[in-house]
Amino acid sequence: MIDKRVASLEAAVSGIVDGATIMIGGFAAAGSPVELIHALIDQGSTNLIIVNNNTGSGHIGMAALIENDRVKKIITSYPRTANSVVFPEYYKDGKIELEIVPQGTLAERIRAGGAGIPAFYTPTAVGTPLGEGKEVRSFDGKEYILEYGITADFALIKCKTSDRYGNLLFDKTGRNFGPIMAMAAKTTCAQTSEMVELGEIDPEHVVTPGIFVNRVVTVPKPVHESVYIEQGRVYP
Amino acid sequence: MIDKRVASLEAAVSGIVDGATIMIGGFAAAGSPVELIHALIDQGSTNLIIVNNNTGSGHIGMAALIENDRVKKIITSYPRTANSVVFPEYYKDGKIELEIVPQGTLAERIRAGGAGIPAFYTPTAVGTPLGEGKEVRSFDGKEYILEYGITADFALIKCKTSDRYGNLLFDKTGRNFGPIMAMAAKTTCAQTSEMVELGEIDPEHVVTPGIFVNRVVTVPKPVHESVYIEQGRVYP
Amino acid sequence: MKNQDETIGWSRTEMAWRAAQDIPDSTYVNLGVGMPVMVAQYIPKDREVIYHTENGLLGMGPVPPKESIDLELINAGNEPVTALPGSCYFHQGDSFAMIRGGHIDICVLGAMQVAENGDLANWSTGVPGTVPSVGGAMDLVAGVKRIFVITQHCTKFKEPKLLQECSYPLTGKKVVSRVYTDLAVIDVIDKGFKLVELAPGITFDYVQSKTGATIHQ
Amino acid sequence: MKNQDETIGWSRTEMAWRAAQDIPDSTYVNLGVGMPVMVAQYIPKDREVIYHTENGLLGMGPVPPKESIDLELINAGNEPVTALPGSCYFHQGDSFAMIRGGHIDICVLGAMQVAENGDLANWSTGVPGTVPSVGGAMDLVAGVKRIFVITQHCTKFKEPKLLQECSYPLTGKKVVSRVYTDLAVIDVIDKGFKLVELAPGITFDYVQSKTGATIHQ
Repeated sequence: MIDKRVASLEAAVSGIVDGATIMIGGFAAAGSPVELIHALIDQGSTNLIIVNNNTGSGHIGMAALIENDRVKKIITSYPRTANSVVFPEYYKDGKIELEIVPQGTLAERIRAGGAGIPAFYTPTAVGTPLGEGKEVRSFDGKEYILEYGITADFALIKCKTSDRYGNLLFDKTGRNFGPIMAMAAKTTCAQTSEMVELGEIDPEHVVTPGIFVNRVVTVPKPVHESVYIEQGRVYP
Repeated sequence: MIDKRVASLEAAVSGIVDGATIMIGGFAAAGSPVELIHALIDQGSTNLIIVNNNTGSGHIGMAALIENDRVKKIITSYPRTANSVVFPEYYKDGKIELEIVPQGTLAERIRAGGAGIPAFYTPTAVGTPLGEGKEVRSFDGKEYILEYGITADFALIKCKTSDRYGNLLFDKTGRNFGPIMAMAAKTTCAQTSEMVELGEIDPEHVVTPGIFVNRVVTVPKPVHESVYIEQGRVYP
Repeated sequence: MKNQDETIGWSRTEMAWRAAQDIPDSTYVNLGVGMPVMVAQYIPKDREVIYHTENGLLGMGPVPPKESIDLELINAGNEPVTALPGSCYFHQGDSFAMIRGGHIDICVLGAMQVAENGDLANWSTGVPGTVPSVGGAMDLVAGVKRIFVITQHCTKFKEPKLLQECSYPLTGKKVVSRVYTDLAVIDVIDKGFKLVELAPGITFDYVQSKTGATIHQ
Repeated sequence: MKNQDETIGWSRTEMAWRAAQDIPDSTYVNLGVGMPVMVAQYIPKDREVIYHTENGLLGMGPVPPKESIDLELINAGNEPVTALPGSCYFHQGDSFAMIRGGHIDICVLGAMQVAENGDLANWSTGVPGTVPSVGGAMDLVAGVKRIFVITQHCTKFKEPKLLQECSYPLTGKKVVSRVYTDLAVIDVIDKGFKLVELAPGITFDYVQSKTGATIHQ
C-alpha cells in the first residue's frame, strides 16, 4: 500500500544525517514549514547545507536552525530580510558560508535538478558579479551563463492539503518553492494542515503529484513565523 | 481592458503569415484543436513549420493541414500513429521535412523556449542516432547532449474553460502540450469549450495563467478527431 | 524439443504474469505499448502500484467499458483508460520531468534487440524510407530507475533478439536491467547476460542456443 | 534655484503618478519594493493592468485592511496583499519562467545608479561585510520587456545617480529603458540619456548639473 503519511514530526525528519543538503520551502514567512524546521533542530543533525530563499527572522524557524549551529552553508537569493538578526551575525563572524543566487536562477536550478537537467544557460546575471567566473556562451548573438541543477537529500515543505499518495495543494503565495523543491529532493517531507481521502482532491487541481513526495505529516494548526516573533519566541 | 476573447475562429488565426512556426497542441487526438486547425487551413498561410507531437490521422485536423500542402516541415516525436495516412505519403515523396525529437526533449525544448532558457543538457538520446552530431558534455561522469529551446510565432491549443484574462483549465489528458506551448509562442490562440466570468476559476486551480494566452475563441461543442474519421470526413 | 512456434515456454500472458511478480509494492511504474501493458493485470492483489502514462496522467486505471469511454482520457498508446482515485493530470513538461528526473521506479518496454551490455533497440529498424517514430522511449530509458524488457526470445524469423551488440539504431545505451522472454528471465549484469529463471520445460542449453551472446549461469 | 532638499520638482507621489501615466492598458507589470509599488495607485482608471509579484501571484490587488490580512498572501516585498478576480497562483519555477521568458511587459524598479548605456545597479553597494541580497532583481532586468526606474535624481549625499558608468556592482547590463526622477523623465537611447520631460519649475541646465553624464535634448 502506498501511504506517505507519517505519525509525527519526528518521523518526518528521521534519517537526516550530518552534512546533508536540505531544501526548505518558503518565501519570507509564507510557506515556511516552521514545525518541520523545529523538528529538524530537535533531531540534531548538523553541518547542513541549506537551500532556502531567505535566512529566517527572529529566533525561530530557519533563523533558529542557524542559531543552533546546524548550518554550514546556505544557498539563498535574499538573506537580508526584515527581522533577520541571526544570519547577519553568523555571516559577519564567518560562521556560515553563503552562496548567493538570483531568485529565478535558484528556482530554475532547483527545477532542473528535479527534472534531470544537469545544466542550462540563462541570461540572468550576465555581466554582474554573480555571473563572474561562470561559463559565458552566446546564442543568437545574446550572452548567457551556464548554471547547474541542484538536488538535495531532503526537502521540507509546507502545504495545505494532502492525501495518502502525497498529492499536494498549497495555500496562496505559500506555494512558492514547495513544488519545485519536492521534485529535487531524494526524500521530500511535507507538513500539511489537512489530510483527505484519496479521490477528494480533483485530479485536475493537484499541484504537486504524489510521486514527488515521500512523507506527509499532518500539522492541523501550523503557527506562522510572525506569531512566534511577536511573542519573542526563541527556539528551542 | 484586458480581454483575450475573439469572436470567431477566423479572428483567432488572423495574422499568421507564410513560413510561420506554429505549435499545435495535442497528443494523438486528445487535446487536438481541430477547429483551430481547420480555421488555419481556411486562412490560407503556407510553408508552415509545425511543432506537434504527431502528424494527424485520417484527412482532418493536423493531417488535413499537411494534405492541403501547407506544411513545409514538422518537428515531432511520433509521426507513425494509427490512421496516419497522409504524412507517410508526403514523407516518402519528399514533400515534407521531418525533424524527429524524443517526446521529453520536445517538451523540454518547448518549456525552455517559453522560460527564456536558450539551451540545456539532457541525458535523453545520448549514444543514439537522435543524439548524433550534437554537442556531448559530461557532468559528474555521465554524458549529456545539448538541446535548444524552441519558440514559435503562434500556438494553437485546446482547453476546456477560460475567462477573459485567458486563464485556462484543461480536460484530462487533453492537457498534454497545451500549457508549455502557450508559454513558448508569441501569440497563443486557445479554443475553449466554455467561457466563464473573472473569478469563477479558483486562483489555486489555474493551469495556464492568462499571461501566456493572447486569444481565446469559444467552441462550445468541439468535434473529436475520431468522430470525423468515423464519418470519413476530408477537410475542407 | 519443440519448436518455438509450438508455444513452448511461457505464453504472452505468463510472461506478463512473471514480470508482474517483480514489480514491488508502492512503486511508480510506466508500461509501454503492447505486451508491457498486460503486466498491470497480474500484479499481486496485495501490492499497490501507481501507473504513469507519459501523455500526462499518474494513477492510470484500466480500459473502461465502451459506454464510459472519454476521448480526452487516453494513455500513451492512444487507448481509452480511466483515472483512479488519487490520480492527477499534468502537462508534458512535468510528465517528462518525472521521467528524466528519475522519479519513476520501473518501466517495462518491448524490444527489437537487447545487447549484453544493456543497450536497447526498440524504436526503429533503421530501414531507409520507413517513418522513424520515437515517442517517449528514449526519455524513459534515460530516466527511469529500472528498465525491464518483455519480449519474445527470438524474432518471428527465429533470429535472436538478445545479442552481443544491437544492429538496429539504439534507444539507449546500457539501460536494460532485466529481460522477460518466453524462455527465461535474464538479468543484465556487469559481465553480460545472467540467467535468473527458466520457463517450465526449457533447458539452459536451449535458451543459450537461441541467444546471440553468452548467458552466465 | 532651491536646493533639492527643499522639495523642488516632483514629490514621491508625483513621481509615481508620472510613471503610472506611461503604463499602457492591458499590460502585465511587476513593481519593485518601495516607491515602485506606489505606481499602482495612479494608473488611469480606464486602464486595466495585471500585477505580477515574483513570489507567485498574477493579479495582485492592494493591501487589505488589517482585519482581513492573510499571512500566506504576500507580495515580493513581504507585505500583505490581496488577489483580484482572475488572479492565479504558481510556483517559483513558473513565476520566473514568466519573467525570464519575456512575458512581463514592464517592470518598475528603484535604483542606486543608472549608467547612460542602461546599466543598472540596485542590489548592492559592494561594501565589504554587508550582506549581499539580490532576490529577483537580476532576473527581472534580464527578462522583462521594458525596465522603468523610479528614483530620486541624486543620493541623500547629493551625488548624481545617473552616470556615465555605474561604480556599484551591476544588476544588469544595458537594461533600463526610462528613468523617472524628482527632476525629469529621461530615456536611455543608443547614444545615452535623452530628456523626455522636465518637472514643473525645473530647467534643463539644472537637471544636467545634477547628472553625471550628458543628457541629450
